[in-house]
Amino acid sequence: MDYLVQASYFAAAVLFIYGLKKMSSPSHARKGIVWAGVGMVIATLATYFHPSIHGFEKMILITIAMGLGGYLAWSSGKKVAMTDMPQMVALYNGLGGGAAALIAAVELIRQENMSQIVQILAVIGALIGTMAFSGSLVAYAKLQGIMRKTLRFPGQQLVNGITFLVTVILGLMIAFGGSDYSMFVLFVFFLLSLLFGAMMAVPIGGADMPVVISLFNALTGLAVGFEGYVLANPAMMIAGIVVGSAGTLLTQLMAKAMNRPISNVLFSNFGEASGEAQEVTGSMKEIEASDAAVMMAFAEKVIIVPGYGMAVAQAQHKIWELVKQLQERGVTVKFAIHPVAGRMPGHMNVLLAEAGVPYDIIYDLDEINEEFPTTDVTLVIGANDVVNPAARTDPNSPIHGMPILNADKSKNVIVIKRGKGKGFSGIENHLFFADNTRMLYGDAQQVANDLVSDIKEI
Amino acid sequence: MDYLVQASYFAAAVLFIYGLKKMSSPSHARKGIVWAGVGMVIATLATYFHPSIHGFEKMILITIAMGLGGYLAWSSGKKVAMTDMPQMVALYNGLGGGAAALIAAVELIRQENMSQIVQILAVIGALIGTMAFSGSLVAYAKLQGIMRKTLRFPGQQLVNGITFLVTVILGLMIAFGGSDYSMFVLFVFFLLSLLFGAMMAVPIGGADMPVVISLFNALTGLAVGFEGYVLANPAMMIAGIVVGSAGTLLTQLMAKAMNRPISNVLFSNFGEASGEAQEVTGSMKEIEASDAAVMMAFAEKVIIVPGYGMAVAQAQHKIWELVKQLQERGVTVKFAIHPVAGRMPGHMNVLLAEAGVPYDIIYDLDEINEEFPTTDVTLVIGANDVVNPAARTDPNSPIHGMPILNADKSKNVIVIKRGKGKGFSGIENHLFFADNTRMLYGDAQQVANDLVSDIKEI
Amino acid sequence: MTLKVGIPRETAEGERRVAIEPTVIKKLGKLGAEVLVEKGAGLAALMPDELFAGATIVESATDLAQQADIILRVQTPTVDEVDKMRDNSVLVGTLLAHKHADVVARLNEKNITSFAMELVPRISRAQSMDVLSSQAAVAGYKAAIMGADLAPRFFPMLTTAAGTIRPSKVIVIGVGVAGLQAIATAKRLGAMVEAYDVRPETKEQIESLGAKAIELSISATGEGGYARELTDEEKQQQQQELAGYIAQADVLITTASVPGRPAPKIIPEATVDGMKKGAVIIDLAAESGGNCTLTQPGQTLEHNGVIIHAPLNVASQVPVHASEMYAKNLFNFLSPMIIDGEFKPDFDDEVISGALLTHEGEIRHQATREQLEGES
Amino acid sequence: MTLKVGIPRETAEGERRVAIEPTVIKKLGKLGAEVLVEKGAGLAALMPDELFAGATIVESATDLAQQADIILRVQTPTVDEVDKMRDNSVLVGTLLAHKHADVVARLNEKNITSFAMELVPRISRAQSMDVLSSQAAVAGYKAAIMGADLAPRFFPMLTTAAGTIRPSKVIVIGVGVAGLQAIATAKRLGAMVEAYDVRPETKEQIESLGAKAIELSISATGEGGYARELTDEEKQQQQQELAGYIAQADVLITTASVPGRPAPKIIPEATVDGMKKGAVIIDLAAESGGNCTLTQPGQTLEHNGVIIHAPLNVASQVPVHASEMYAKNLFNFLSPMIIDGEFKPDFDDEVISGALLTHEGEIRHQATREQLEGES
Amino acid sequence: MEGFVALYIFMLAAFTGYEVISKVPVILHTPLMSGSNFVHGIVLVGAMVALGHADTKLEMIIGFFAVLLAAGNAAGGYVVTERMLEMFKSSGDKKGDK
Amino acid sequence: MEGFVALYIFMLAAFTGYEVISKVPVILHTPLMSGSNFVHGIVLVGAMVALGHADTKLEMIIGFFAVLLAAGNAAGGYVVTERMLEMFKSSGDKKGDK
Ligand SMILES: NC(=O)c1ccc[n+]([C@@H]2O[C@H](COP(=O)([O-])OP(=O)(O)OC[C@H]3O[C@@H](n4cnc5c(N)ncnc54)[C@H](OP(=O)(O)O)[C@@H]3O)[C@@H](O)[C@H]2O)c1
Ligand SMILES: NC(=O)c1ccc[n+]([C@@H]2O[C@H](COP(=O)([O-])OP(=O)(O)OC[C@H]3O[C@@H](n4cnc5c(N)ncnc54)[C@H](OP(=O)(O)O)[C@@H]3O)[C@@H](O)[C@H]2O)c1
Ligand SMILES: NC(=O)c1ccc[n+]([C@@H]2O[C@H](COP(=O)([O-])OP(=O)(O)OC[C@H]3O[C@@H](n4cnc5c(N)ncnc54)[C@H](O)[C@@H]3O)[C@@H](O)[C@H]2O)c1
Ligand SMILES: NC(=O)c1ccc[n+]([C@@H]2O[C@H](COP(=O)([O-])OP(=O)(O)OC[C@H]3O[C@@H](n4cnc5c(N)ncnc54)[C@H](O)[C@@H]3O)[C@@H](O)[C@H]2O)c1
Repeated sequence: MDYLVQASYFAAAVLFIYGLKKMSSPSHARKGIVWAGVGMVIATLATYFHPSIHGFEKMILITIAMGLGGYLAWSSGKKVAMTDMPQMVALYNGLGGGAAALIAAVELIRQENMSQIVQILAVIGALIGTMAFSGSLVAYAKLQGIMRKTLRFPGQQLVNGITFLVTVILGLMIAFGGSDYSMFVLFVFFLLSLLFGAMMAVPIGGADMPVVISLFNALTGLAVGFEGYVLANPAMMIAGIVVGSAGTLLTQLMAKAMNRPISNVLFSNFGEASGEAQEVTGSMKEIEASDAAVMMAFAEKVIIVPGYGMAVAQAQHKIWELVKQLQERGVTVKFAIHPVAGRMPGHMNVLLAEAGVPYDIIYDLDEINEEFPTTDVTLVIGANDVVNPAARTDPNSPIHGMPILNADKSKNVIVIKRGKGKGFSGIENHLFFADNTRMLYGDAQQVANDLVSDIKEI
Repeated sequence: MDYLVQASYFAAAVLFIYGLKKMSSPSHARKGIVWAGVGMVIATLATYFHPSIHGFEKMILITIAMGLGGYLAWSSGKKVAMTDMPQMVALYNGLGGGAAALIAAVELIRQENMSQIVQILAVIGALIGTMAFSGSLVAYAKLQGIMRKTLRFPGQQLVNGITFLVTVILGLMIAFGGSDYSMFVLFVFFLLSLLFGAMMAVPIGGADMPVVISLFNALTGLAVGFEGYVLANPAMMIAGIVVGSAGTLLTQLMAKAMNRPISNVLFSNFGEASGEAQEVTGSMKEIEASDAAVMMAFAEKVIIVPGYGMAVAQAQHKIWELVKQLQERGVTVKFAIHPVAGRMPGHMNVLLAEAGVPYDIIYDLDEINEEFPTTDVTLVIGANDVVNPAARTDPNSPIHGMPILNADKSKNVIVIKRGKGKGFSGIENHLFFADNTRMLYGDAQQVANDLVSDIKEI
Repeated sequence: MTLKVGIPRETAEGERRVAIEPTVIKKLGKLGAEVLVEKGAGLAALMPDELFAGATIVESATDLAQQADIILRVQTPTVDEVDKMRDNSVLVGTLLAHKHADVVARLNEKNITSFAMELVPRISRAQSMDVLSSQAAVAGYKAAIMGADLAPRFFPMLTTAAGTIRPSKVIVIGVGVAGLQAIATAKRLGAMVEAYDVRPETKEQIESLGAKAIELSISATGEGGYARELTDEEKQQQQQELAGYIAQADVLITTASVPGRPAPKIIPEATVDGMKKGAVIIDLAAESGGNCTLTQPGQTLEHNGVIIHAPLNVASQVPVHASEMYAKNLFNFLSPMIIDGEFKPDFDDEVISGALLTHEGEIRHQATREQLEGES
Repeated sequence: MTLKVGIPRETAEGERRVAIEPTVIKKLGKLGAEVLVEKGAGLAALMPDELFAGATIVESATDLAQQADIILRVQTPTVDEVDKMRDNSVLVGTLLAHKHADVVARLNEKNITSFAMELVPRISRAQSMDVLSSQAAVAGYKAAIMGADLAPRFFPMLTTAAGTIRPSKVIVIGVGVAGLQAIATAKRLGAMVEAYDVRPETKEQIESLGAKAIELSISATGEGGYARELTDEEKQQQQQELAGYIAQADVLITTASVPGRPAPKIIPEATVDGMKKGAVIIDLAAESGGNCTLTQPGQTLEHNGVIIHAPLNVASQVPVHASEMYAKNLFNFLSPMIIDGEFKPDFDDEVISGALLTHEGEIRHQATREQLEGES
Repeated sequence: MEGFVALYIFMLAAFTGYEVISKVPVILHTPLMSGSNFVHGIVLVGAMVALGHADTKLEMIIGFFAVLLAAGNAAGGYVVTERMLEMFKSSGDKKGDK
Repeated sequence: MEGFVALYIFMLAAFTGYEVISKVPVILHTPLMSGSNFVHGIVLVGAMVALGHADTKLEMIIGFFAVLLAAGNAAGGYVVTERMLEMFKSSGDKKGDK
């Protein structure tokens, strides 16, 4: 292989790592993808000069395939709605897995004097890549609404287990079969891998989907890394394994963010948890402090609605610190005080004054209620009744007729409370179930503390 | 090379990285060195089975050399006083550099059909290793007091430059001389490298020493990495380059912590800055917030002495936050309020009450003055006159006779202030020059903020 | 003819509040009502007539009473004042019917529709009309200020060249609206505050203000957020346990009360005797007899070096803001009843019917009716 | 014979403080002195005689004066009281020599060694003896409390169901010890505080309490940390610029003073006329004539709806803590002079010589001597 | 390539991937997943080689699809990631790069 | 070993070293310097090999010293680092591993 190609691959590997590193911090993330993109272009162009590519004809063929695949993916990616992004990631990931599997297929069909290790890795890559392919496509289909049902039947796990076992046995036959495995075995091996991948994805649904997609993403990475070894291509090896490792960690983090161990997502109650919650009209959607921090840090305007819970938690000092940090980042922050927030007239005023919040960012209901629709994030801290839309809408509610802060009208609402506790009036609050509301559970002081440190890290 | 050896090397490399990772967080640091040590033992034992080691005789020889060197270093390392640690690091580092250089010497003398790249890296490794060897030994000698003078003469930089140039030219001759460079050239090359390393270290002194040691450490790492390539030994390659990269970063961080660019340390005013400051009886010694944070976090008892500066900076809320964090870590924290701290009677009380500091951790002078000697860290925040020992000792001082808080009697004192500003009485404060005092410059609120986030990170 | 809302000058002794304030005049105007204010009605509340832009200033109380369709007052009118009112007109105020049977009778005779603000049910929606809360908030704040003013000590801790002043300890008994406000204010001033109430849910509320809750071994939660009366035994126990805490207080603020009944006597003479010299008791329950047995409502006396201050009508001592809040309460109550410039109350509304005292010659409030007609 | 330190009951009208407190008795005892206290001396300061454990209670003032080697007082004794004292004895107190020429003369005649605490030089070492500071701190705190008590408004902001109460604005003029304490206290209560002083270095000090500094275009730093008097023109300008700020104040606390001179008149009638109805002026400078031209020292009057409260001897209204600090100041002053139970002052010490008023039949304080002997 | 060298590269790459991702805010999980999805689009290079040295028709067809799919992975992955990260741009740039 | 593979290993190792060290508190600078000083004691392995395949007397002498020095590096580095980090133990363990 000549130096130019090797140097380009080296550059690409460096750029990938650098790009990923940038992408992991919100303020640089966008530059990261551009750098990685540059790496990709360099590697692709250099490959035209790769010694394995024989003849002009092949180049044309490559260019056609590349153009076709690239064009279709590019244009679909450009058009798709922001909300449909996850399934597109699944789709493209599946393509990558498929490509890795196909490379393995080409190499295994050629049976060109592979070393034992190469042969083993080729098979593993084939298995993983194929699974990632079919699994991702199923995930795509489900998210896109093409496939609606989440197929579940008794003994599903057993069937899956057997399929996997058979696939692995076939794989071993190929890997250690020297060069005399039959094409039929190879074919069945790929077919079963395909099936197993799909079967893995079929029963999963709802909120677990992103975790599974991330898992398939990690698998594709591994497959690519292994095929890189097969092709003696260090750029592929590095990029693949970096993604494999990063993806695995990411999958764990995502599962953790949902408070479920990853095994739970994959095996136990395949997507049941989230399936049921959605039967209520709207559900309480949890959010992590770090996420909430980013939402506020990148907002233009934030309104804070404190309530009795802030008083109970004595969180006023922390909240004020949070506000100062947001202000430093150029966010406009206002406090909205409801006339009966807390348990005594002026309860919030006393606490905010204690924390040193200046009067000029404290607004009462009449002054601020019109501002909610233009507010990016409303942070409700231990308040409940005073932001309960039932007061407006439900004539039977005990708080009907009480003026409320229209937090529900802002673009996003984050509610800090400890759990499912009701407010003073003891009624359910529909704001908590709204589409634009996220629940941030925990003691208000602790949560505010977390928010402060998370914002610092951005 | 057989698999056992290779696998051991691999394990060693993993353990080194893992160990270093652990070492970079204070609470795990100790485990880190143990892991790395395990890696070293594995690699060393495995090497006895290395195919290049011919015969029992050699093994005996190796064991003797190893035992001798190991024993001497181990026992000297055990005995040495804590304060002499830096020079020991320099010494051991020099040994490593020397070893790398000697390996290069062996290989270059053997002239066994090296590839071009190998030959180049061998030479570079030799140069760097030799420099690190002689330079580190000079550093050791200076710190140990064996060599007292910091030799400086006009045109020193020019002489150094020329020496370096000649060394490099000789190096190029060897590197690209195929296998027909003369032994004499090789000899002169090593000699000049030795000389240059020493000349680099000779003019540097005082507080810059650690930076230079760190630099030589990084160089040794690089040399080891390069010689690892020469010997086709990936464990050496990885360990060497990891240390080279980490060491380079560390050198930069250390230079930054001293507020001097690294080039400044090495070339411009070779050690002058720190040399002079020591002529005063005691000097103001700066400290970084992160360091101060660690000092307090690992203390048993901390006393905080607020003064007018805390009021000016309105830092009370931040300070209280800091205290709460320390308390969470199990540190006992008390506030010591001097009767005339601030500018009005009870100035500090008003502010601390505003921040919500409970009365029971606030002590006045009579109550707390005896506790300073048993206090690990006293944090003086924007106070000056009220902790000025001149009031006790200097009958001519305008504040003589005023009772003061005996902050100077505590084990460590950290003083937060913006700069060289005097207190209300306009006099110099000798506490700031005391051996156990460190100055933490900056606006009190900003600094307190930094301390809070630094403590969180520990 | 437009609806005329009249605000007379308060005639009760020491009353400085007034049932109107400038923004309410504007808002009433928007509802189509005309506002008449008696000359000088706001003077005691430091609101000169010029401030009442948009209102017609009426020279005499009699004229006002004759012209107004609705009369807004702070305190109960005298029988004479009722006499001056038009038949079938409307009266809104803190009427305290159980104390003023004669007035109620006269209102009934004159077919006046009267609303007693203190009877407004304490449901969420009616919080903006709750004069008890708004005036209690004023009283609680003021109680803490009075405590600080009367105390011979500093509230906050102060480390000075002349020694360290220890912070005062303030104890608040009865943690309703007034008690909470007193806690908050005393805390602000730097005192160490402890508080006690029979209702257990107040513990969290006390702590939500950063103060310390005193926990005794008895509890007395009643209906509707009010406290029930304690048994004699319980009272005994309460007093004894409390005395121990109170002995350490520099200022004691008592606000305990049970609606419609005399204030519980929580502080017997023995407790006072156990207090420090120079301690101060602010007995906010003076209005209903006081929480301390030694209390003389309306007076300030000294007992064994302890000052017992039992002010009446405390809200009236912060007349500007008390009037402002009171007037807004009345407006919030009134506004749903004024539709297109006419007075059209919806007597099915629980808030309106709850506050309705007399209407069309009948006493509509059950307890009052039973009390008065049982009497007669 | 041990040294006897006597503390008489203060006789000046309205004076509630006393020049002793229990811990000082103990400390004096340790120095070998015996303490005599007149019966009931501490009563007004809420310290009954029993509290003075370790001291001998002396029935009459005359007895006390006859027995005591050193007499500690809060205020200047009358000529009669001096007469009762022993010749060659020692007197320590706030003597205000320039106002009491007759007393000084008599002290001289009786060869009494007298120390005027207000003359203690304000150097760092003497801060613990600085009665001006300690009593001013009390006065400043109390001024803010009085302001809150007299104001018809709330200090803090309060968002309630009955509307939002805006916080009061408190303006403090003269930011010495008292002014700073007033700022701190008003801030604690939740008021918006602005403050002004002629000395520019006060800006940072005001801000160090979280308040806002009013900056005018004039400055007047004098010697020794005190202010110099302004020229007429400057005064004019100051008044006009300030009036604009003051018009927005709910409470105005003035503490401006220039030592030894009448207090500067910063608030003319026009400024008061521009103020809100119900605004309150607390003129702490009343002692030296007041900062407001309308001020009647010792009285509370109303002018166009503005209450002008000009209390005298404010520290005396917080008698417990004021006495405590005062007594400690005296002790800190006295203790270096009592060596082995004997009174041995080191007249070379600048603090002692600075405070020395009369000694061995001579007026030692230069300004007083010039004033009095020039007069005579 | 020697087996152990590959192992070293795998080990170091895995460590690198892990380090790069650890401690990212939850909000970046999806963009990062997408970004790493793009990165394994490098499989395109392998697919090109596979097609490049394909000899039989079958191999060429498979190779062709490999390139097609891989290109889809790379191109789609880029576009989608870029669009997701676009959201961070405006507010991020507003404050400068920090 | 192929040149580019070495480059990859160097690159990844450098990145790893960088990541491991970034964001350490100042107080750990010296211990870390010492720790990394120990790590490059792995040169011992190389020195052993060099001595192992030394043929001439000269080579053997040089090799002998190489092992001697390298062993000094490793042993000394370990002891010193361990002693420095000892300081963090007591207070660190006090609070448990966090
Ligand atoms: N202001 C007045 O004068 C007054 C007087 C009497 C009654 N009220 C009534 O009080 C209510 C006030 O409304 P509000 O919205 O302020 O309070 P709220 O409706 O009582 O709700 C408080 C919420 O805070 C949460 N919370 C409690 N402790 C917390 C902690 N430590 N950390 C985080 N969250 C905590 C609780 O949920 P979790 O338990 O799930 O955490 C609860 O849902 C109104 O209904 C009003 O009518 C007001
Ligand atoms: N309490 C009273 O009643 C009273 C009244 C009058 C006078 N005094 C006198 O005031 C003095 C009080 O002593 P003290 O120790 O409290 O204060 P100090 O001696 O005046 O010292 C204050 C120190 O704080 C530093 N500083 C100022 N602003 C700062 C900021 N924003 N951030 C960090 N540091 C800041 C200053 O140094 P940099 O400029 O370098 O930052 C200065 O050295 C005594 O001398 C006392 O006699 C007291
Ligand atoms: N639902 C609403 O919207 C609303 C509105 C206003 C008030 N409230 C509630 O009603 C409660 C009472 O309000 P209030 O201030 O008018 O009460 P109140 O003035 O009637 O009584 C004051 C307090 O005294 C306490 N008390 C009675 N007897 C006592 C005794 N023997 N010892 C100690 N304490 C005793 C009561 O528990 C009460 O907290 C408030 O806490 C508030 O939560 C509710
Ligand atoms: N060195 C020490 O240890 C020590 C001790 C106590 C006080 N001091 C200093 O002395 C200063 C004065 O103390 P004080 O409280 O006894 O002062 P004071 O009572 O004599 O005067 C009060 C304030 O009024 C101000 N003032 C005078 N004329 C004015 C005018 N026309 N307009 C506005 N303001 C005017 C003065 O500047 C002063 O701040 C304090 O600020 C303090 O810093 C120093």
